[in-house]
Amino acid sequence: MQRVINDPDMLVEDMLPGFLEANKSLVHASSENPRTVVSNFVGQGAPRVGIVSGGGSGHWPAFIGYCGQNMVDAVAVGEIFSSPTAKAFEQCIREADSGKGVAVLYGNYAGDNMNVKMALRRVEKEGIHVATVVANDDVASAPSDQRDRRRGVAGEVLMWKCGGARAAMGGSLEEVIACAQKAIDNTRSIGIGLSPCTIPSYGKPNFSIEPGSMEVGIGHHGEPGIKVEPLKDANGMADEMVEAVCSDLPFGSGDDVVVLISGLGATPVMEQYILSARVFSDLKDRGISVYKSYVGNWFTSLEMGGVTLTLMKLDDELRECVDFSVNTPALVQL
Amino acid sequence: MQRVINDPDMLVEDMLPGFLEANKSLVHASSENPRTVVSNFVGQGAPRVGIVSGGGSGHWPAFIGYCGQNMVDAVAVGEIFSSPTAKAFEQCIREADSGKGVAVLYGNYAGDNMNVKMALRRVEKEGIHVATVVANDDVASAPSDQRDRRRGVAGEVLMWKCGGARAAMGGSLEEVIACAQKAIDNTRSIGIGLSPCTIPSYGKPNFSIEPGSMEVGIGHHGEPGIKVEPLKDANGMADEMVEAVCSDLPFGSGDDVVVLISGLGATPVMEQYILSARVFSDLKDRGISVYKSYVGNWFTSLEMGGVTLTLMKLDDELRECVDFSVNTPALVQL
Amino acid sequence: MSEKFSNAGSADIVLALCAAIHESKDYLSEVDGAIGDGDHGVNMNKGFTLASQRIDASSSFSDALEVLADTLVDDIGGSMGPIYGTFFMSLSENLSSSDEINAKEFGNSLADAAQALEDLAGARPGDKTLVDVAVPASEAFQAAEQRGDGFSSCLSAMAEASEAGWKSTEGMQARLGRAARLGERSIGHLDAGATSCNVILQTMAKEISAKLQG
Amino acid sequence: MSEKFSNAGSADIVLALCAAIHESKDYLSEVDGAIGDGDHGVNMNKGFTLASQRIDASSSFSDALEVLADTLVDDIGGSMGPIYGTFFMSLSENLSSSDEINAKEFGNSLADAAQALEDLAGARPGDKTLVDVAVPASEAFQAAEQRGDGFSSCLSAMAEASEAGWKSTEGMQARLGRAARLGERSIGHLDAGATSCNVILQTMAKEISAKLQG
Ligand SMILES: Nc1ncnc2c1ncn2[C@@H]1O[C@H](COP(=O)(O)OP(=O)(O)O)[C@@H](O)[C@H]1O
Ligand SMILES: Nc1ncnc2c1ncn2[C@@H]1O[C@H](COP(=O)(O)OP(=O)(O)O)[C@@H](O)[C@H]1O
Ligand SMILES: [Mg+2]
Ligand SMILES: [Mg+2]
Ligand SMILES: [Mg+2]
Ligand SMILES: [Mg+2]
Repeated sequence: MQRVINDPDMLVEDMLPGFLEANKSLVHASSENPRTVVSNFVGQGAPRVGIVSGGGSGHWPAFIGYCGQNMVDAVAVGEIFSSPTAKAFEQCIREADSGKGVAVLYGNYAGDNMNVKMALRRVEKEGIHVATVVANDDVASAPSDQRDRRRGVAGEVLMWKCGGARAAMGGSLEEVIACAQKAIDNTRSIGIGLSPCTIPSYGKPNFSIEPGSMEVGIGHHGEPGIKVEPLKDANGMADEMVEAVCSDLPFGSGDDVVVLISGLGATPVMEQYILSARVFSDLKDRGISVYKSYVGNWFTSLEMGGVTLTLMKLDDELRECVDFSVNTPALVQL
Repeated sequence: MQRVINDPDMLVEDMLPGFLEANKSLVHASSENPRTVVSNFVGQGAPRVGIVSGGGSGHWPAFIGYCGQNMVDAVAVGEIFSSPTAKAFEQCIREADSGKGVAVLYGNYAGDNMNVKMALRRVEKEGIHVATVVANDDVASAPSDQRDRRRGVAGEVLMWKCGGARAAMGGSLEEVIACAQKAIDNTRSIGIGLSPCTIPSYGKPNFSIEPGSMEVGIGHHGEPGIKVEPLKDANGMADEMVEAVCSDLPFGSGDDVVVLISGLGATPVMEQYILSARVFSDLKDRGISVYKSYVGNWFTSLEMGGVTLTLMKLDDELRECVDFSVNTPALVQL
Repeated sequence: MSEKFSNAGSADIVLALCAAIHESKDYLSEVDGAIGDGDHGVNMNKGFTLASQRIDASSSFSDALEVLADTLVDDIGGSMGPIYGTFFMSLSENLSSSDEINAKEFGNSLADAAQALEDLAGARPGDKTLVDVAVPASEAFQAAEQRGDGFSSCLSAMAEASEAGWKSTEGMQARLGRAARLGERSIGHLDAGATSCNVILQTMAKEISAKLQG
Repeated sequence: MSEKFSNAGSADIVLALCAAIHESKDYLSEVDGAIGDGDHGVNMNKGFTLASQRIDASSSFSDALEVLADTLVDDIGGSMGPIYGTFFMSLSENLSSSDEINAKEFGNSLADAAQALEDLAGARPGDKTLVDVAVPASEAFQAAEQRGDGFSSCLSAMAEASEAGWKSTEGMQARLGRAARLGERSIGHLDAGATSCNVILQTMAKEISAKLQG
């Protein structure tokens, strides 16, 4: 892969100044830690619960692209596919706190779990109220009776959307946490991988997918999926993904859902719309109505080929949160 | 390349239903022509000048992604990399017309020129007032004394943004056309290609770029550029692109510009931010201030690797247009 | 050997054009791939196949040409939709009032069609486009007709000039279309549109000759 | 042969760990590449190289360990930052009050550090992680010490157990970390974290032995 980079070991250092300058009306870096990106809207208006997230880089627009008004207030930025430091998370929590406490909403990965845990230990000594929600929406990463082992994937976007909205509506820390937890509990995702990605500093693909095959259930760092199958057409992929997601939590007839379809990096958005067309018709066949949908590159894995499907079942609170306006580098919603 | 498609000859047919369903709050297909996508905002509020565009598919989010409130009112949808039919343009013009005339703002390609010409001939018989602006922002496609031969590339996005805003402000057809023309006259772009793309129905890349080299000035269907050079790092690419664009129209010290950086499809947004960082510092060195910037996949070429740089020089009118709110599938601005 | 053929019932000529394009699909894309974007075969085949499904096999030559022209303009787009659409529309309009078509009528119609094509596309001979086939072919037909050759020889002259025009594009530097951007690098490759135009004119010559033969 | 070494001035042991990780960078990434994401060498090298630049070569063993631990936690992140950071921080805290470090103190500190690591990571022996090196190595050291072996033999016992623990990961099925997702497919490959942990403990054994000899 031919890239637009300078030093392969300095991607994050080289990328952040461009990101910050291009989005300076929305975000800035903490003066205490260059790996802490903070929303310019923090501290504006009435105090509210702060929303913090963070994770490895290479997943654009996750995580920094969702930092802004009514979504995530501060983001800890890690190396490519590697958890941010405890120090970055700590600083995020400090920056996001306006006295009403901070909700750390992140994905279930060993590194993130440990770094958040260390950060919490330190900031709690400073008297900041913190609680966490750990996203685990990837149905392929563990059986349904071991949900605590499941990874967080693109469903995190909906968790942030709902948690951020609930905070903006003036919810208490308990209410925000309950809402974000409900959002992720009502959310299931699955990915299909079509081609690998390469961490530039490593220089070769860290897994391979044979041309003519696809990996169902792939994780967004290339974690192996549940099965490798002969490549299907878009309709076949859609059918398989809808079945995997719907059979995990009984999304059923009469339900209202949000659909989030994301490319993993290399798959053009046009192809994602081809997939979407069948997903929508499959859901209709199941009597499930699509309240809102997001199709595009919402959570990627460098230049990995493939797609993910995420469904979130709505109730009145989540519907209100999904509809809430946001203004971030990656997602603007009126 | 492993793809998410059904029939390689039916990409556009298969993609449109997904696009329309996912964005049904913003757009719909004309009941007269499935290849005419129409903004739901047409006909709301006071009559205004209609904005029409169109072009080949494969450039997501161009062209349909910019159809919506205060930007493009109707889009003619072509096959992959192939101009829409005259009939689709005709229907766009009819749909976009609310009695104040229609501005057709499109890119300088033989097919588009001919199909728009044929469409105009027919709708003018129906008494609709139509005028056109032909984008030609690609500095690499012809020398500066032959601007009428230059292609339109990512600068078209800014032309639509400004034309759409001027129409929304209540401008007459003459004013809208003048504003869109000024926007594109003040805009220059250049692309660098790193890897080819494949039209699925053809099945093999229609050009090649040797690994280790890059093609400066490539067009967004892979039209060859002005030179093939050894691959540079991101800083080297930025320097070369800024020089090419700035030396074509004297963007100079004291100017305010909009920067639009787009990936061509396969280049991750993270890498585009690495490029951006240097573009911003190069412009600063030239005394040029960046009033606003857009970095992301704004005008792609299937899964081509590479990036484009577009600068638009601002005056008061264009600044107001750039700041105007829009709500489209691809670009939402408050 | 007849010197004219009946317009009525000659839709089969147009259906033969459609079939010829269908058979050349891959070759046309391959030629386009060398210096264009590799879709010429796909574009042409889509239009001509759709038209072949719409053409009533028992209809007239000029009516079938009109269906082909409408299909190209209304349903194909690209550059080829308007260009070939205009070409066939012009042919159709010129011939629609004739019951029997003779060499003179055919030659005049062909010249008009080539002119309409040149006007719309803004292409001139030497630009390395299908004009480098259409224009010399139509001129050769008229020249033969004016020196008194029979319809069939006129068609042979047309076919020969078409072939020569097609081959001549190999040495040209493209001045229009996507290939123009290649500059000198476009030399040494045939032009795709010229290739399809030659396929069309060769087939037309063969089919009409067969009708004249009876 | 001494039975203790001076804490003061022994930062060179920690600098040697940094150098050893630097030299193993590519190998560590290669091992991680087989069943992980291929970045273990890069991650480790970044942290240890940064620490080596911050460590005052004339400082004490425990102070140098603290600098290393802080660097890993504060500047590296990933899983390795908190895991190795906690490990070295625990070692440093236990040893910081000692002027001279003997086998008993070292063994106790090592056991505490291995325990802290287990607690944070939630990993147990058999999960195919660096715990499969750290825990048996620390146990072997303490066992040797308890049966009255000299410091140097304790270190040899530790190094041997470290090597054996490392090799044992090849036959294990990963239950934690990225490789866990591979299930049975993870068997037959060494674990990356175990590999770096073995590099660290081998170097530590060698460097301390040299001090005891000197
Ligand atoms: N302006 C023009 N006038 C006449 N013919 C043209 C022009 N531009 C392109 N062509 C013809 O079109 C051919 C390519 O057609 P095709 O591949 O179907 O369309 P596209 O170039 O849009 O992919 C060229 O080989 C050339 O003969
Ligand atoms: N939960 C865990 N507890 C202990 N060690 C772990 C855990 N998860 C992963 N590891 C160790 O981390 C190593 C991989 O480290 P590294 O490649 O640097 O991080 P990452 O997995 O984030 O890319 C594994 O080989 C394993 O030894
Ligand atoms: Mg990693
Ligand atoms: Mg084309
Ligand atoms: Mg072509
Ligand atoms: Mg790793």
